[in-house]
Amino acid sequence: MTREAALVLSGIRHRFGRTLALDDASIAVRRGTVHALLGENGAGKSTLMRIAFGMLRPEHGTIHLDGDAVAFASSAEAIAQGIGMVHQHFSLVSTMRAVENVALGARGRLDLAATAARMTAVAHATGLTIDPAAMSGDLSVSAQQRLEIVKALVRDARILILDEPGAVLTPDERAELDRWLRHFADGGGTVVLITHKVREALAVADDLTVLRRGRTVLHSARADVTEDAVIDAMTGESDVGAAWRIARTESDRPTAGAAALRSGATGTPVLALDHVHVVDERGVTRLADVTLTIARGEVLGVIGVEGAGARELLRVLAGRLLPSQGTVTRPAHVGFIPEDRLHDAVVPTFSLTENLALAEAGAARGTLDWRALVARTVDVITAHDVRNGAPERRIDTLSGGNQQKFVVGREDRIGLDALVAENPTRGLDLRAAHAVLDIVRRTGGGDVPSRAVVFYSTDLDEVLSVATRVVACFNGTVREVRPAEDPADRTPYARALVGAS
Amino acid sequence: MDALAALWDGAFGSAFAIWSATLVRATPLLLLGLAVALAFRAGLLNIGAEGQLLMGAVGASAAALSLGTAPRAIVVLAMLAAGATGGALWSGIAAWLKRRFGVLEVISTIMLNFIAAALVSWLVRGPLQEPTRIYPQSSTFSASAHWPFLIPGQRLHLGFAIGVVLALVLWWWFERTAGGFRVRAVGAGARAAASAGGVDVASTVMRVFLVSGAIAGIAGAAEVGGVTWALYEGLSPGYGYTAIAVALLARLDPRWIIATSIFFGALEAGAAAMQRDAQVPAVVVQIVVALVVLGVLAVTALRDKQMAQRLAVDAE
Amino acid sequence: MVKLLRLFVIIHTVLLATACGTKTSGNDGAFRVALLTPGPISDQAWNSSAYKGLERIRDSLGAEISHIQTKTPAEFEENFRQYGAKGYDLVIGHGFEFQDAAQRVGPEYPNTIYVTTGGSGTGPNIAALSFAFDEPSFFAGIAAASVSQNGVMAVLGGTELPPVKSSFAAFEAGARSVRPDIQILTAFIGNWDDAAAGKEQALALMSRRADVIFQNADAAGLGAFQAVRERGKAWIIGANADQNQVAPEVTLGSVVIDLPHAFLLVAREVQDGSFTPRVVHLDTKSDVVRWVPNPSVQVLSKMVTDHIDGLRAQLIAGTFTLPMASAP
Amino acid sequence: MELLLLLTPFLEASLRTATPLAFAALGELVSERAGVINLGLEGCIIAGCFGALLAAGIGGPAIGFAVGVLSGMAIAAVFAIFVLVLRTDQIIAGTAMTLLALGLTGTLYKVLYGASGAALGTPTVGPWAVPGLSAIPVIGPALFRQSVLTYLLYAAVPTLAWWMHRTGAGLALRAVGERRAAAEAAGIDVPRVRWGAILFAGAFGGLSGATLVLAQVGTFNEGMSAGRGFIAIAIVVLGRWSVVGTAMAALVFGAAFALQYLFQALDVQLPYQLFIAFPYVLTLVLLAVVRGRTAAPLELGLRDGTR
Repeated sequence: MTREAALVLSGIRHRFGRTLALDDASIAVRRGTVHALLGENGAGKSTLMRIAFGMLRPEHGTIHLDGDAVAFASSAEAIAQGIGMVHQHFSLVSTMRAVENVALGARGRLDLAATAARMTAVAHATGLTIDPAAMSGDLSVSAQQRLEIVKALVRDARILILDEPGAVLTPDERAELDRWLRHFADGGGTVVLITHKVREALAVADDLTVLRRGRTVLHSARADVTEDAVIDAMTGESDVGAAWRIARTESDRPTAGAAALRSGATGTPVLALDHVHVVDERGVTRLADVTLTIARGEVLGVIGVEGAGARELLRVLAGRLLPSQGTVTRPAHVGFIPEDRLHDAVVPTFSLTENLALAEAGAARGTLDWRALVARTVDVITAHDVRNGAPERRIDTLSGGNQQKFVVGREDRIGLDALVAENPTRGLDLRAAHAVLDIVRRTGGGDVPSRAVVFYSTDLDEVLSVATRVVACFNGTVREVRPAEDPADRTPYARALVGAS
Repeated sequence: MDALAALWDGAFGSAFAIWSATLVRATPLLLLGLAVALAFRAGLLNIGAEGQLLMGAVGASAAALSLGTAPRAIVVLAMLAAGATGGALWSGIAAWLKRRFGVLEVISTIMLNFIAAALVSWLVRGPLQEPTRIYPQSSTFSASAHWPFLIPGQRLHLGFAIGVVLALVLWWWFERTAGGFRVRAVGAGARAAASAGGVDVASTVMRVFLVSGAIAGIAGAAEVGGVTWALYEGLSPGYGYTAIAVALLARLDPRWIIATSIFFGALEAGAAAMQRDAQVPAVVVQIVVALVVLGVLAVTALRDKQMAQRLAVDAE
Repeated sequence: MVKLLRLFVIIHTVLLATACGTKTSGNDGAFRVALLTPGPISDQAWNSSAYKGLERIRDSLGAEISHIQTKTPAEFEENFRQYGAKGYDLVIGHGFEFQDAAQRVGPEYPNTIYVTTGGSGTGPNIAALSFAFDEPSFFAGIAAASVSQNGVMAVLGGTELPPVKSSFAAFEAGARSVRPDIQILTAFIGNWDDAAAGKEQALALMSRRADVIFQNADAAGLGAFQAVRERGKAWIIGANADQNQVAPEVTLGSVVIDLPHAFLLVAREVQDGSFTPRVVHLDTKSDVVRWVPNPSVQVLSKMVTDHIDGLRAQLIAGTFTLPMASAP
Repeated sequence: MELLLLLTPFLEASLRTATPLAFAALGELVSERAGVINLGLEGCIIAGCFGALLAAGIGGPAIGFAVGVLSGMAIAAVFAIFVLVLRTDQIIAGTAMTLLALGLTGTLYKVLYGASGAALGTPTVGPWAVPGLSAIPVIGPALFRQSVLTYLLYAAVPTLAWWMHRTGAGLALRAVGERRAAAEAAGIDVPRVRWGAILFAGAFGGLSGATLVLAQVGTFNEGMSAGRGFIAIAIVVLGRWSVVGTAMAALVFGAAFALQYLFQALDVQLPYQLFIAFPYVLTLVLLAVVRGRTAAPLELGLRDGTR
């Protein structure tokens, strides 16, 4: 395997304001390979690739494309040189049609028919099918991701950078993506896969590069490393790495604890839905006749593809959505961790204390006792290891992981009897995800209060690692998934996701 | 140089300039600035303070004229109540249009400003015209409807005190109460307020709209009760629009609105002096006001930039 | 907050200290006259002729003058006070709308004479100029009716103010005195400065076959001149100032208030101390109000001009009164 | 029968009144589609009025229009510096620009023309009847006996609509207003697009002012823009941020004003204030009745660099 280097960045330094984001970061990507760029949140992965894509200009360091030194003044130049990037938070204009999003950035006359034809051609060649006329905002998450890739391919991208592509996909979709990336690389294309999920990376990559705190700490062919070595390189602390490894091991035996619990399950019901229907404002039925009980001590895992009804199910259980029909039984306070943190969980411009107060804003009366709120904020910060957290600090100055830890900590306190979590580890690094899952797991025993937990994730591994039983949403219905004889067999879950029994 | 000296003298050069010119002019701006800030804080773009002021003036005038010579305390209180009601009714139309039909308040409030001006123009030639029916204005209010002056021999009236108290109350309310916090949360992140806090966003916004209109209405009541003692057309030279700059310059902080309203009041009072004493045309005054506002904007913008750098996000 | 308040108190104290030291009484014996106008002095009508009056006072009497454009009733009062405090001898508020302010401020500054143009209030140091603007308006009506082909005419105002209203009534009475069946349309622009709206309103009136338009809308009225000039087939009549030169080819004449003359009359009396506060009636007899036919067009028949001249002579002699009540 | 005779003048007046409003509103539309709300539009209009007056007096109407456009752009450029370079609040900066322009033009007018004003001495462009087309009964004179500016508008609306939806630049503009991150990722230079959009709005605002002076009134007076900038902003909302919608909304406003003038000329014995309020009431009713999604660009009004 002596393929030449397609993209090489070396000795890159970059800072945001006073924060040094990258310091001597390097990566060498060979043509025709899938290259995983690994690191925890804040390690500088995205920054490094944004430099490669011309969105940022490095303070120091060089970029070589196919052996030639380049200096992009803008991403337009990078695109022209055959680089395409799919951002973690997609760069789609939701109010525009798919074909318009693909055409975005073109100059001169806009020939949407020709662009649509190109999309069809790409679809034929790659299997990435998107309806050109579809409104981007109406597409499912995986379709949006396909659209992003199509966008790059229509512009003849030879090098494709994907930022955390697996975070929003179901296992099947992720497998499909992996297959496709492999196919693309085999055809001579080059892929850089930014991720913090070691397994995801190892499953598909030929080579990998690990960044830690803005520096390249590991550079290797896939074949030459073990999962443990990568985790240690990423965390830089072998004890944390060890803890994570234990967590992963547990997740391989997902239903062991669940079976035990269910056999003797006598917890009192905390959350209950009785013949619940939800019809949205456009008249579409989102939940149809759902009856469900969740007892104290249970962790109900919820799986389902976009639009299958999981979103509504969680919100009805959390009391954030009133059913059109049927009755809901729930405690006065249900902790809720919504997926879209920056829009639904926190007010970015508010301080940590204000964001703590936010959780009770609807019910609060009279004056607010800020001193007590500050004290509680400090409690959450220390109890949940919110780095750089201070009561008066604006929450948007924290990293995503630390914001999420704060939100989880806040809801942990509120949801003494019930907690509903929606993709709570999305975009988090190993350590932060680990901490979040810990809280979810803490349903009973020991010194923590026993409660009912509802946990939804697009990562099946994650669901199986914490759930005591699993339900699948499909087309507005909710059905319990019976595990296979072999606990490691995922088939029942995969079938439930597509509505097969 | 003479002109600038005149500007300063006219704004702060004498006790009269301060208490009878600057602060009197600052009063409507203070109250309207609070009305605008309250609405903006809730994410509600109420551009209609102008019309709400006019309708408040109508309400207060109607109260003053119909109560005649009742005891002053009663008349003044009735004017306050009627002014607030007039303003709230007017903002209520925009609120209703928003809730019932989804009409953006930015446009409906501008339209309502024009309509209010036409309505006042008709009222002073119709139902509220003085009894000889010659002049397009109401009768002069009886003495009991004249709001008390705050300082003997000066023109500064009760309206300013109400404005200052209201500013402090509003500030306290925003900072210390659950209701105020809810409004801030709705304005800063409506979805999070609803999802994380269970706040009823729509009804919070409606309430804010009504209260904002009521405060603007009080500004109208203060203008007729404290200054003109009769209802005229052309009562406001666009206070409602200036108040937006007043509120934004204060970064929607009620305490700072006291300062920025005085700043604008001083600019206008000083500008009048520039015309009188230095014979600088009225329009130059607008240039000065604009330049001062732009200057303040530029300075704060540069300061913000430095702040942003210092707080550089440690996440990607 | 406390800090903020304290800051204000300190600034205030400092300012007062410096202000008291530098303030001059401002009374060095010069005759000082101030004018308040409700609109810009570039309107070629009401406000601009008042400013010319102020300049006339300066040039003829050597007065020190000051002018300010004011918008709101609150400003009327404030500026009356400021001029009073500065020891001005004569302060003219140009319009009836200044009369309430004069009534309130006058007593506070007994050494200043406050005069409003229009209005009816007087006091020890408060006077009003009353223009018999309806007299020349009546004549304009006669002249207009004599040239109207369609038998439809129009009056176009800025907003409906008492002098405008009574002038329009007199115009109508004059027209009917010679053509009882003539139709007269009335429209208001709603403000005094939107010239484009003035033009459109004039065009709308012309589309209703009005062929003489008597406009009284100051700056907005300029649009009406433009409309008639562009569309032709109609005459326009100017108001307040001599507007015959604005659009000479289509202007029938102007109903003029000779404000420079009027202001000078009053200012002279004030300067030599002979002024007695009263409602000063300025009419055809005192030659302050005039119907001025446009000399560049010769459409009025001798019969018509003779008729108007005859009525004018009778009016001066006191043997003729307008067939309607005079407005203040 | 008589009412029928009034139809042509009414339609004619509707279009004439709509023309300056449409120019200003189309300019504002482009700016808003790029995410910038320009409350300085009123200032651009008055600057256009004054620039047109000054230059037309020297070099004739064509020069007048050119300078009017440039004057509007000059005001817009200052606005752009504040909004895009200093990243200040758009609403305050816009308000200040309007004040500045009203003051500057008024002052210069006083200095250059004195208290006597400019009279009606400015060369103007009158209506020009299109041969043939203007002979069509009723609508012919209404549509084709207008000033050349109205014809320019006929061309500008489809051109702008085509540009916005059929060119890469138009697509880029819309993307910048909807989601600047997406535009950036696609290699679009967002500040450049916004500069272009703001200057375009200034140019069209200036053109609107020049039209008022050179094709309509023939003179200048202080504050003659008379709130048209604010009405234009309302028109953009009423037109739901589409080119054709905005042009239609401008026409609705033009018609409402024309109807107002006509009502008064009909000698109906009602308070005239009722007629003056009519266009604004009509707008409110239309906004309530014409249902549908309000489609404000998602980035509209956000301070540059806040997201």
